[in-house]
Amino acid sequence: MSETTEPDARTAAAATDSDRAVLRTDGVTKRFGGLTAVDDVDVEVQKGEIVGLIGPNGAGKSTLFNCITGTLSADEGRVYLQGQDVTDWPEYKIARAGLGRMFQETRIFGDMTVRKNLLLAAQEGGANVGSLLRRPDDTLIERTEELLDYVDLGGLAETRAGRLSFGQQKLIEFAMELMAEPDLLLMDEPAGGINPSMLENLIEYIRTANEDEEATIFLIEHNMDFVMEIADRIYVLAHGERIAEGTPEEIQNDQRVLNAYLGRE
Amino acid sequence: MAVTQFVVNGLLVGALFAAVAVGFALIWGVVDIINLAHGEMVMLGGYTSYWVLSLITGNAEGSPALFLVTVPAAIGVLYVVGYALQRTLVSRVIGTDIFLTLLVTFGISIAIQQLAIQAWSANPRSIQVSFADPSLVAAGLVIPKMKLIAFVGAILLTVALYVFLQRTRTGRAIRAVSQNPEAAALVGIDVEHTRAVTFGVSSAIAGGVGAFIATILNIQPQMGLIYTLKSFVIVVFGGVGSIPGALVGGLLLGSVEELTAGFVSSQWTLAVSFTLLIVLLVVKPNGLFGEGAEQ
Amino acid sequence: MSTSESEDSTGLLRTVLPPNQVDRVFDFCGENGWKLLALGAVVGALPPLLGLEQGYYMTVVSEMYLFAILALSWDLVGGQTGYPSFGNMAFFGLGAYVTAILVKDFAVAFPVALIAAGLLALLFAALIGAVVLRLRGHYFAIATLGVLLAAQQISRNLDITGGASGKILLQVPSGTVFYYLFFGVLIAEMALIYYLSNTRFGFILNAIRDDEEKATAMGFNTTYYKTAAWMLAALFTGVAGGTYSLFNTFIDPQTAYNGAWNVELIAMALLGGSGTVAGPVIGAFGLHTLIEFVETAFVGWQLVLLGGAVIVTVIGFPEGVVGTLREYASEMAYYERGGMAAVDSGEDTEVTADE
Amino acid sequence: MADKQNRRTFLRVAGSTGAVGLAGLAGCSGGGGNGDGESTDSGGSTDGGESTDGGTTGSADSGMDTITLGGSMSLTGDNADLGQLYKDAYELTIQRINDNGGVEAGDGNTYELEMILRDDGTDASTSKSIYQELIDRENVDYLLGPYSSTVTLPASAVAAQNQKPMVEGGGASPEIFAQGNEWIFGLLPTANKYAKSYIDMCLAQDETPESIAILAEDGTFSQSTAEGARNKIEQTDLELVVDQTFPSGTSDLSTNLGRVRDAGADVLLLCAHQKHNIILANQMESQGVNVDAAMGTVGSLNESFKNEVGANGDYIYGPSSWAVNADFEDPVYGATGDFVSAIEENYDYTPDYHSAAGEAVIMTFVDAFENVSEVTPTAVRDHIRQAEFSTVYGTVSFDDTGVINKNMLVYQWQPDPGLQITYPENVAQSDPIYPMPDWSER
Repeated sequence: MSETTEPDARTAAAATDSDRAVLRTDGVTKRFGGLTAVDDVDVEVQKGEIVGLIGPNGAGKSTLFNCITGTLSADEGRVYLQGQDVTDWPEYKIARAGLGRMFQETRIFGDMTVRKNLLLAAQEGGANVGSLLRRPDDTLIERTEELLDYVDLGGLAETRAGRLSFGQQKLIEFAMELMAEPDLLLMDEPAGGINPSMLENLIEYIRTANEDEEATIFLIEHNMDFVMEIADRIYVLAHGERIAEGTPEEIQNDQRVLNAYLGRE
Repeated sequence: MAVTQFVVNGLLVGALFAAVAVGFALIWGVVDIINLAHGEMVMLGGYTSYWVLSLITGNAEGSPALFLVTVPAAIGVLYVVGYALQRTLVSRVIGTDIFLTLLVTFGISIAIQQLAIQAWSANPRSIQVSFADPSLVAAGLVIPKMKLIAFVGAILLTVALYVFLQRTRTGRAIRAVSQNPEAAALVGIDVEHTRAVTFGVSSAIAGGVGAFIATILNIQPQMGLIYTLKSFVIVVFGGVGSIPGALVGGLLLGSVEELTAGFVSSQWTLAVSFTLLIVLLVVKPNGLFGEGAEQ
Repeated sequence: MSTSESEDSTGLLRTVLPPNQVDRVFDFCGENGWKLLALGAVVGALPPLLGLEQGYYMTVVSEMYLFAILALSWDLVGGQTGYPSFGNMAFFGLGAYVTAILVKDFAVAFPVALIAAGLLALLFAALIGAVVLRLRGHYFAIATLGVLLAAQQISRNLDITGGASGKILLQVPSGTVFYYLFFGVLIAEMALIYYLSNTRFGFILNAIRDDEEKATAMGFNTTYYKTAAWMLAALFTGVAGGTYSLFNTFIDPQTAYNGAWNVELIAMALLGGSGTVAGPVIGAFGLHTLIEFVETAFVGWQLVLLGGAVIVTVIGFPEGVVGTLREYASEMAYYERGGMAAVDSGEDTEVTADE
Repeated sequence: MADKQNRRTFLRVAGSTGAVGLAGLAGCSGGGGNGDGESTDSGGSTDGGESTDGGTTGSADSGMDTITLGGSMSLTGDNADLGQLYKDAYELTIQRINDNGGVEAGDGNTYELEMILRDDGTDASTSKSIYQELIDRENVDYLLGPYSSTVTLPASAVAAQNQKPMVEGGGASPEIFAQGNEWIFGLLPTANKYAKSYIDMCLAQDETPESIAILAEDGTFSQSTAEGARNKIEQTDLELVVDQTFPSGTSDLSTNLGRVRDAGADVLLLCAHQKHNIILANQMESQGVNVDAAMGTVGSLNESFKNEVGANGDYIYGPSSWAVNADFEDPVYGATGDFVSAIEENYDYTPDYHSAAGEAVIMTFVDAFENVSEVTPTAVRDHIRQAEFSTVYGTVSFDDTGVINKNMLVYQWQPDPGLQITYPENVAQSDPIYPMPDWSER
């Protein structure tokens, strides 16, 4: 199924230390009318980890993400970011507290230049009025150049972002998140809709970011090859419930997971 | 005067507002355009009926039956006008920024309005429908017969539109386009044509109402704006794309306005309806009967 | 979509006016924005010194500045932030009435009244903004129109505003004072918006326009920023209204809360190019000139022509003058700088793929 | 920002490019046009203010000097029909004067009159900028007032600022004359007098009315009319049982008329313009409002009103500052009757008081030109203040505030002979039909 299946050594050690988790959810539940989209789910992401979230369509993956980011408010349960209870915070405040998010359909600011997209993403100075009303300083601009070069889009800083191809936009969105340096990055299907060669690159970028910049990543993915290759640990959701957790290898051999995917009860 | 009389007055004119708003809501729902020229369709309908009647009788006066003959004429003419407007102008801005669509329909609105002034002068006009006894008096309530006819006419037009959308092939095509134009195109619906038909049907109903308005109130080239604005308010009351909603919204608006006029002063009707509009927009943005919010 | 004819004409256009030349002009303007603005300030300040006398021409030019202020203010919220307001004239009317009432009934000095007008408009914007800025798209447009109409009706019914008669102000400063006042406010506003458009504050406004949910997800409290932009727009619009009430020597509900002007403003911003600093100003100058001309030359037909002109321009140049040129210029730049998968259709080339 | 060069050239360049595009448009949309454009171009064609003459008195081709009268008028918009009455009266009078050899002014010269009349679409701001433009660009020194009080008020401010006399026959709000403006002269009795004669008339009837209802539009003029009526009512024994203001945009008076019906008012006064008079006439019938008398203040006497409402308009009263059958001497037409037939002949309608006031506007200037030793705005103004002369409109003289000394006549639409003067008795053509018959008895 995957080329590299060896378990990461860090995983086991880190999983036990829940106080130091970057993200921890405790019994998060979300209902829409009579339907329970997310049912009493606990997840935990440690610093420096790449954690995957998989499950069949309608399993509640995106809903869980939305509850974590504050886009939706959970009916029950708590969400902790860096040990802080952020359950009832507004979305923007959670983001400011260090949570980054890449959307499934790729969202960048189409009518702004690529550079402005990146400059906007920089969290340095936060929302304080003084820094917002100053022109971005040179170090920030250098950083944008660096990141654009990193994702091989060096010449496009002044281009309107909406003109770029879908794959390029995905890379820009990724670069924006690197610019923001979030404590935790949620990625919703990063591999969706891009061509194989671009996928190779993306894997490379994500891995480098994880290793060099110590980026902590929690991602939803349908592309099994991709997630098995990149994730340290994986959670599996089905019908809103967490049915499995473990290393890619464990997950691949888990009967419940296979049943869920094959539609067996 | 009694509360019931205010409410009756309100319902009588409210049905006309509702029938105008129904078309406005339909265009909004299906083509996703706020048609600022919708009030002009009412005006053109009124004039069509006025001129047809003048042609028959020589002086825009006639019996109720004779007047009713002119209503289909107004409906027919306005269908063509609406269809053509969509096909030639409005179709070019569909799917662009909303202020582009607003500006185009606004441009159409002033152009039609001013051409009407050039053609027919700014004089207010009205159709005189003769009755032996112009009003019904029952239980202390005064109900003008012509208003009653207009009320029934407006309700019939609204119901006819509802049935058209629910029961006919074209109606179903319109609803399909409203929900998902791409998918509709995939199953072989001519989206452009369907949108133009929507415009035509909406304008036709507005035109029919215009004919009634010419009899109970009056018509003037610049009368359109107020009907467009009322349609806004009604659609917000009722929810975009909901015909029953628009109907109830219209009756509600008429009643609110007349109650304000009755208990406070007609000076404050506009301020009251627009304050209500803003409050409703914030509290219940999908209208009293609107479907769930789409993201 | 594009016929061979239009390809020919774009081909011709390319020879006459190569995109990279246009691009160079934009680069030049971008690099020298402040110098150009300073130059404009000097040039604009000259005419009265060089003998432009009080009277018709000065009035026309002052009105151009006025409309430029209004269009630019509209654009800050409508073009930069993506909230097309049909109620900006509510701030104008409020500013106009506050100034007129203070000057006439309370004998307050004009400059003080003007400051009060601006501040009250700002305050009003904060209150109204808290409500209407929660709405988007058509709903926002309608709600703001509702605010405008309600404000108009209220001023018509109150005694302090002079009811339907409004306020007459015969003791007013000279035309030159208004010329410089309008011009000064315009330059100040252009400078401020130009400055802001290069700060992260400006970027956030653009981000709200492009994708408000994403901006929220990135940690920006968008309500806060769009309210700030809305208040800023109200401040300038209110000051312009206050100045106008004395400039015009009278104010009544219809003039102060003029819905047709509100549409004119939008047309101006749009024709010039919304979301830019120069666009609304260029649009205001151009359209106002056209309106002045049509009013005197085509008696009775002016509004028909205006309606037609709006339709034609919106359909023909939805991006406005500046936007169309910029798009044209960057078309070439994109290929030069390594764009891929682009298809030349001679129009807005959007290089996106569906999933 | 780019060009701050001569605004004038800029205007013209922009204008001409605009014109090319617009001319194309006009070609598409001009199919339904009528000959109207031709007659309105007296203003439009005088493009650019190119003339280098130092004032209004310039050399015309005929060798005769000209004096230009300029103004704005409601030629489109709500009041376009009334505006047309003024325009026709202005044009005909000026043409007659020029045909008769022009104006022999007090300075010894003979002048031809020229007129520039622009359309303000009944918009106060437009009108104001038109006057500014006429003064600056066309060097007009003598201003013809616009129509309606709302428009006249700001226009009169322009006249005062530029010290040019303005004579108007279309703005009757007392506010216009309460500003201490010395440059404005009005030929209509002020609005507060509009209802006075009507109330007097009603009180003079055998069955004296006991109560009155006022419905007033929320415009300057109508509010002044209502205020005048209220003051008048206070001096009588009449009880004011309904006093309602409604917005101009309203097109349904049912609820307000219901009030009048339920209050059992004997006399009804509608302070509004033509549109609301039409609604009044129609809805009084359908709402079953039976009063002894009903009057609409403006636009209730024109033929177009009667055409629209038919028999429902019978018995309705309206005020007029002038009677079509009056007999006043006039230096241009000879007498009132000749003016009436001249208008009928040229324009195919019977003039009303707007037309006559329009004639008097021109004659006020002519009288002044003839009597000043030097044709300047100030001299003309000073003369107008103390002038007294006769026109088809009647004797013209102004009080200290600049308003003509005149009272209103009352007309009534009677089923048989038609429109009749019913008050005051000395000029009445017939007795008022008072009380008017109930709807059920018609």
